[in-house]
Amino acid sequence: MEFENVNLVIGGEAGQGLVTIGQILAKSLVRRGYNIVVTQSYQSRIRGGHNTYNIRVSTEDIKAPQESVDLLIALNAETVDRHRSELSAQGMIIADARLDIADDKCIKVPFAELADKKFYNVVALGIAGAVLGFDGRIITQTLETFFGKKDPEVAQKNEQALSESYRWATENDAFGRLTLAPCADPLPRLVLNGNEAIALGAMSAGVKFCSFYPMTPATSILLNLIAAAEQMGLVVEQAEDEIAAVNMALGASFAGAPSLVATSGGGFALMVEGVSLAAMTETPLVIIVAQRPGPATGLPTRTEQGDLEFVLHAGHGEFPRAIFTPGTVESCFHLTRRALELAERVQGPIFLLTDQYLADSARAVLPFDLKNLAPVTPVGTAAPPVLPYQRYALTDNGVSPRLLPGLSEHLVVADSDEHTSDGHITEDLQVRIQMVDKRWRKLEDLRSAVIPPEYQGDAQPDLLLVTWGSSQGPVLEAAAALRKDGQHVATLCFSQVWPLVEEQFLNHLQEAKQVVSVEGNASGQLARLVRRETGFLIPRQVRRYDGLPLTSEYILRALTQ
Amino acid sequence: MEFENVNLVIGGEAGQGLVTIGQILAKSLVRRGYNIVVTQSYQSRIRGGHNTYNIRVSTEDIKAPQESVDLLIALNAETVDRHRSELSAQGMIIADARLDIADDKCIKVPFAELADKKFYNVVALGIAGAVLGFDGRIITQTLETFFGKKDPEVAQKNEQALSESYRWATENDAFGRLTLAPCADPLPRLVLNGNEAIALGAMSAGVKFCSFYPMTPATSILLNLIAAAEQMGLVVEQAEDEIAAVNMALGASFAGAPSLVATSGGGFALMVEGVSLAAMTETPLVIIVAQRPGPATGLPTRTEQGDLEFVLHAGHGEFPRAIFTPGTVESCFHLTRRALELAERVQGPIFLLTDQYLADSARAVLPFDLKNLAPVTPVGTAAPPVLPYQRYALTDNGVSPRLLPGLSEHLVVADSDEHTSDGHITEDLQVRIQMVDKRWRKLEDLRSAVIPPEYQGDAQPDLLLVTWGSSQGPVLEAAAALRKDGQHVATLCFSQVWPLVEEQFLNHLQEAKQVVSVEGNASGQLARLVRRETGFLIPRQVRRYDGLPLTSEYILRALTQ
Amino acid sequence: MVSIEDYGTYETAWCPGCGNFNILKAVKQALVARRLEPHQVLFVSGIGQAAKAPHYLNTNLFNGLHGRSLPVATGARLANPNLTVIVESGDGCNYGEGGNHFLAALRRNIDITMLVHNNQIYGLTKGQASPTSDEGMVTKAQPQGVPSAAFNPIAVAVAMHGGMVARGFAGMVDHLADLIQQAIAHPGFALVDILQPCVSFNHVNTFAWYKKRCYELPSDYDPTNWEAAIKKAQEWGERIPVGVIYRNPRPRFEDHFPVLQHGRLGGQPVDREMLIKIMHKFA
Amino acid sequence: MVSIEDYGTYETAWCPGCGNFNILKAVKQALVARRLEPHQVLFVSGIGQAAKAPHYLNTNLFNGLHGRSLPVATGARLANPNLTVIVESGDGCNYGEGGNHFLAALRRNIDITMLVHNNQIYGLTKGQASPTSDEGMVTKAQPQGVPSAAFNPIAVAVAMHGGMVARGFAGMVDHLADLIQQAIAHPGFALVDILQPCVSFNHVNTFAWYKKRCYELPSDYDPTNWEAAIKKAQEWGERIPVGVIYRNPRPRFEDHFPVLQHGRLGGQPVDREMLIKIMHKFA
Ligand SMILES: Cc1ncc(C[n+]2csc(CCOP(=O)(O)OP(=O)(O)O)c2C)c(N)n1
Ligand SMILES: Cc1ncc(C[n+]2csc(CCOP(=O)(O)OP(=O)(O)O)c2C)c(N)n1
Ligand code: SF4
Ligand code: SF4
Ligand SMILES: [Mg+2]
Ligand SMILES: [Mg+2]
Repeated sequence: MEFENVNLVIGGEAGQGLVTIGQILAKSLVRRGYNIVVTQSYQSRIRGGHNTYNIRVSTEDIKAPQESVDLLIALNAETVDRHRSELSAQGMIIADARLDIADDKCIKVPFAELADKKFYNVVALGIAGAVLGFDGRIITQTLETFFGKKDPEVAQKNEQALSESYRWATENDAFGRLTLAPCADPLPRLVLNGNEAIALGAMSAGVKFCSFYPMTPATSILLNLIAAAEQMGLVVEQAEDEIAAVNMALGASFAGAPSLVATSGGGFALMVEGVSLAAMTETPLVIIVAQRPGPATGLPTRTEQGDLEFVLHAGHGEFPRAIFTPGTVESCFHLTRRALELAERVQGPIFLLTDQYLADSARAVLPFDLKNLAPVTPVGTAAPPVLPYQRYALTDNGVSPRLLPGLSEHLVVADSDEHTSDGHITEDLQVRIQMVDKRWRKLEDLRSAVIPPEYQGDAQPDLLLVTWGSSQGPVLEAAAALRKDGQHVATLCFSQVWPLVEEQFLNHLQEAKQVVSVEGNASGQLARLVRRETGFLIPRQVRRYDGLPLTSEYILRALTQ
Repeated sequence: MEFENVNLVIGGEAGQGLVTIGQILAKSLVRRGYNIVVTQSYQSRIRGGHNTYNIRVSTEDIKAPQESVDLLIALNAETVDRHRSELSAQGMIIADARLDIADDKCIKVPFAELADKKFYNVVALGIAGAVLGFDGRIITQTLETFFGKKDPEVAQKNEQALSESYRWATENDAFGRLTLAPCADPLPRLVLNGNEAIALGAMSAGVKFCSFYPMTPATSILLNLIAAAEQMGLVVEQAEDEIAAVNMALGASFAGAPSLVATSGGGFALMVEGVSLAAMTETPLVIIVAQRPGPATGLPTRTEQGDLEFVLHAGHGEFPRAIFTPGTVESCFHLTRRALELAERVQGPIFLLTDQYLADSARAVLPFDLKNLAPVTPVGTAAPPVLPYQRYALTDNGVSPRLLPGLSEHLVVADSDEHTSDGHITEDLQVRIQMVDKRWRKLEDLRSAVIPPEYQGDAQPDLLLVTWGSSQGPVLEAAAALRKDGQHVATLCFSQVWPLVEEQFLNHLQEAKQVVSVEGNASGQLARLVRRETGFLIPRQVRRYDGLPLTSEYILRALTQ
Repeated sequence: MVSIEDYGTYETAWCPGCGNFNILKAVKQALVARRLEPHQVLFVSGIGQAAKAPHYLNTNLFNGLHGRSLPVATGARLANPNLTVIVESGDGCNYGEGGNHFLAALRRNIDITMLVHNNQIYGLTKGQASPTSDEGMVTKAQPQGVPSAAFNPIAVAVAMHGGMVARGFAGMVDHLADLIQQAIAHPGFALVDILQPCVSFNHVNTFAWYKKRCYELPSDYDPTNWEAAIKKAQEWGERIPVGVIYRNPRPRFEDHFPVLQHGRLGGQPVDREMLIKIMHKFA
Repeated sequence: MVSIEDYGTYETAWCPGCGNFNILKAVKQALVARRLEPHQVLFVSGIGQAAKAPHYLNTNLFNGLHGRSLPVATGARLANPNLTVIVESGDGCNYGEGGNHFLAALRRNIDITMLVHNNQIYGLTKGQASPTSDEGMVTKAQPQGVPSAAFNPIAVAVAMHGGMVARGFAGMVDHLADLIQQAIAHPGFALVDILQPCVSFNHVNTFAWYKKRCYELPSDYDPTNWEAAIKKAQEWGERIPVGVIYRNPRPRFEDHFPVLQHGRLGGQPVDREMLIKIMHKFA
């Protein structure tokens, strides 16, 4: 029998190398044409504990993780204890024979006979590949590209461990026990997670400066930028704290470098004064907040969608902003580009809200058409329309001609106090009104550029599921499952949650028989925001706040409760 | 002719002593039984510029500033230029003869003949007192209590300048030109502004620790606490920054001292991570935000109501809170007490939102019944119900028995990570759900304790004015004026804006023919919040955001536009 | 009599071989040597691998935000001067995010013991440079090498005439326990910067690296001599001195607050008569 | 040729007699002496009376948040290394709220000139103690006297081997102008801590007080001698040295970033071919 869809989980302690083999397996699968959804679960520690690397593989277009496990690759006994109950009907366990797992679903592999302890993870990889009936040569190739540069001796041992495992699997009737159905001829694709896509998107848009203070799950965005910094001509600086990070980025942006900062909720809390400064000085800045469960330190390595309202209102005083909430890896790329463009266009703070689940979720993605995706247009050298130059000249759309300091004889003055058109501090209260109005006029431009929420399904459905950001995938899959069941279901997915333009979606809410919101938080933040902006009360909500991503199973269970 | 109501404005440069004479005049008037509303307008500088000290005096119960000026006491020519157009029909100017004001409403006083330059402000005070037909002896007495302790020579010169001015006024037919109608026999009252009332309220509730970083307009709260610190057994510490301030206060509260911090928007921005920490560690903390116009540095010495939504959503992650918004000086006192009580009761962050206008607005206030106002009940010594002690024991109302570290052998463990009942860090995701639910259960307690908005007027009015915080006074006066005009008007004033309990007010909104919100900000934040919580759209809004407080005149003008 | 066992034994989340284990051991020894009962002590920590340490001690603990342990400790100590307050956290926490509080604590000379697990790296976030990482050190976040000079906490603390300034090494447990004991006994602010190998992310400053370099200050070294101390504070590289580098018998911050002589703030009644007097000043 | 007039004359919001006026004068002199045109210079300031200074200069200015001028300046300098970047702000701004950035800037040795108007008080907020207020000084917010030791920025900067460390006095304009000029010329981070009388709120450290105490370093003083410098940095009270106290020819922070040799970041095109290569590493 061949399987179109297999959900495999590699489990063990931090430090056992499970992410490495997970990545190799993921890449090998994508090279053969499969689609994947990776979810990573790890603890706030470096060694020990219980971590998993979960790959859902399919010949079809999948969008979300799955709960039931078809293949459990257990690097320790705890993994079996924790996940045994999740096994599907065809579910199977791969474990070291010496762990003595009393389960007839377990393929007991004599790890010690097949390789040195250091290479147990590769053995597990090999057995898994074999069980899936997967061509071992592809794994070998991927393994090479992973370890190639390093020690050739290690490379050789890796290869040996792999072929030994395949041999053992074949001899012991494990090969092909969960054979994957073949794929159509594969297009070349990338294996990319949300944070990698953000980094690529930022570079394609011409980001030139980035300052950061490390914080999970945002750090990998920065590490990806740093890795490319020399080649792409970026400066990425680790700041002394998040306050420094946001102010440095503002300084760099003021001086003409498209800039971004990336952090998580707690670090963003320290940037809030800087957000307000970006608005007042009208300095472009992209702020990426990778959410994790709070309050305070919370669950630092888990996922949540708990900071929407916080980000929407962060900063003292009043000013416009925009918030993008990508739902897919591709959208991480495109919305980061859009955020950088929009920041330069409206000259102020623009947000991208992601979360740990999406940050770490690798997918198969078609390469982006980088040749045809232009970076943001550089500013700052055109002649000023009025002399002497007025940095904050009053304009119809609220956006003033922007010059850069030092590029011409025109002087650029920016001020955090209320200021006159030339940027100097003022106590003239009539000017105050003009400047407040000017800044608010940008909201119109932001509204005109809003990405409408995506509606899928017939008009007037029995059930409309409303969601945002990374919960999009699970919601779409839940809807598909319900439709298969004969139900009349539609979905409305927001990849921009601010500004909200009611004409883009209110009719859908009104026409559905029942509306249910689905969010990865405890208080239903999008639902509340929708009511504030449209008056429409979403009467029923599905919420998750245990630190794990939503799944279609979770949603379906909640709907039938 | 005698006047029931006189609006007088003292204007001049910072450093000319106008606040001093304003305070002496205000106190003298209150001692004679008048009611006052003081508004102070000053610039972000120490000397120079243009400042005013405005006292509206009345025999009646007044609640707000007034725009038209009856008596302009000009310490310089600029004051006349700026305020001449505000003069009422009976309006009059007092100015130095040498300023050469070409205005027949001007009483030209030969300042140089009456006193040394150093005492010009006292001359102005004397003339003003005389013009009001006010008993000079009361001013002399107040002057003495102000300057008494200092140099007796100065005191004598002050007195002399005062009597010279009275003499001059009498001789030159200025005495009694704007005679105040007499008052009923005065009750002993305090002259207190919002920040002084907050400090008194905090001390009466037993505040023991306060950490701060100076920031206008919050600083005077702290200065009032500091002045009483030794006598009242408080520790008030100037921190190195606002982050330190909020964390110090949390440390002190954790160790058993009822604690508060006070700051303005920009400083509060730096405390946001600490707010989230207070919620997660369930540590009582009162946070006072004295609003001023933003974004960023904005107009640092002016007023605004622009931080409601910011404060409501400040902090990463999700958790309950309460926000008090006093509308009067008395309410500053009582709500500060309530905030401290509630913080101890629900163990978390509780906010008090005031603003520059209210902070600096002195009023005549009856002394508080301090004998009968008990401080908050101290915690921490009762035996724990379960052993070993569980700081975060799960309870029905979400509030766990609180002990203090070091007071018994029971150990107290608080954690910013998600934690088990005993306070230790956990990665158990079932515990996570329990703890989130536990924290949210406190919202019920907060809701049950909400102070309902005050409704005044008949049911089913033609017009309902809705407001919050310090704009209450102007709104009540505007309503009174409209009623005098024969209109059917009611008011709804929120002195607590979160949580909102719709049963307390929705019917009023629904029953009014027209509802208009009145707020001191540009975007209508309370109106938006009301819609979010009730679905009710307030169709029309009066907003002010030029840095000045609302007035009934402003509201009436806006309503007829 | 309090014993090591009173401070409990816990499973940790640290990597096998980490220097933190020895520090934990030394801390317990010092607490017992000072005859402190668990409930008399309050540990305050931030976020990081080091900051988890007090979770492995049976005592009072406030485990707050990254970088903010000193202010929390300061508040707690002012609220209750009967508590022995110990800050325990990492180099990133205390010298990076919390740098401003470090300066303020030195200026205050408040009676707090500050233990810094200085592994010259951000451990919990997987190996970025910390303020104490040596210039040029290569990490994933600094592939071209750390471009800033390393922060020398000892030199800054001595330059600012801190109360007690010491360096310990996780590889010298008894010596370290003794330093911590002295720090707790010191009336005023006491810093113990503890060299701590991180076996997972710092492959330069290893156990062996430190071991080769660390030497105890000679017995005739006089820590009250500021000039000698500031010179000693510069020593780093081939030879690294451990011990009490500087001592300064300044008055404690607490001594400036007469109210603290009456014990903890929360235990003192509110003097309503006095408040009535204060209120009537506004009349 | 640039002249003093090119930097304009503005009405100020300062008190008559304030030390700030002389500092403004010295700054202009230094800019002209360095032949810098207004558009070649970027001033970055925070919030406070001192922070208003650049508003009274005809030049580029980013007047940001209280305490945050150094990070803004750092970002601007990295984005455009052709700019002469000067931070100008108060003692509260730079050593209080911004203390952590001060430490980081010293470690980075980025080519920024930092002018601190050190009036030993918070002026704009009406006279609370600043980090440099002398211990025991009485203010409205510290009626029992400042309980913390004063922050000595010179000592900390020398202890951290900062690029150039100097002290000036607003009462010695030409000397100050010369210091500022040297600071601008110094390739690396240069601190000029400027003693500035505040006539409104600091009635202890007055013009006369400073004048009596300030003396110029002798011509044979060698600022490259660290040991001499750290001693000199301790001098305060009866005698206060002004001049360049320490100099350290460390490499500049900017030199660690090869990309900065190609000029400002925003002027460099995005290499799409390279990015395609980078993307394909994920294939
Ligand atoms: C405000 C904030 N910023 C960033 C982080 C992420 N973070 C957690 S631990 C850590 C670094 C820890 O380094 P260190 O203090 O040296 O401790 P170690 O893990 O090395 O013991 C960081 C940056 C955080 N928790 N909070
Ligand atoms: C985050 C923040 N906290 C506090 C303030 C209020 N504030 C403005 S200026 C200032 C102190 C200024 O002192 P200093 O830097 O020494 O400048 P000076 O006025 O003495 O020149 C403070 C505390 C602020 N603007 N922002
Ligand atoms: S990462 Fe380093 S510091 Fe953290 S536990 Fe492991 S070895 Fe210790
Ligand atoms: S308050 Fe002090 S520092 Fe500010 S302008 Fe006046 S004298 Fe100068
Ligand atoms: Mg560390
Ligand atoms: Mg100052």
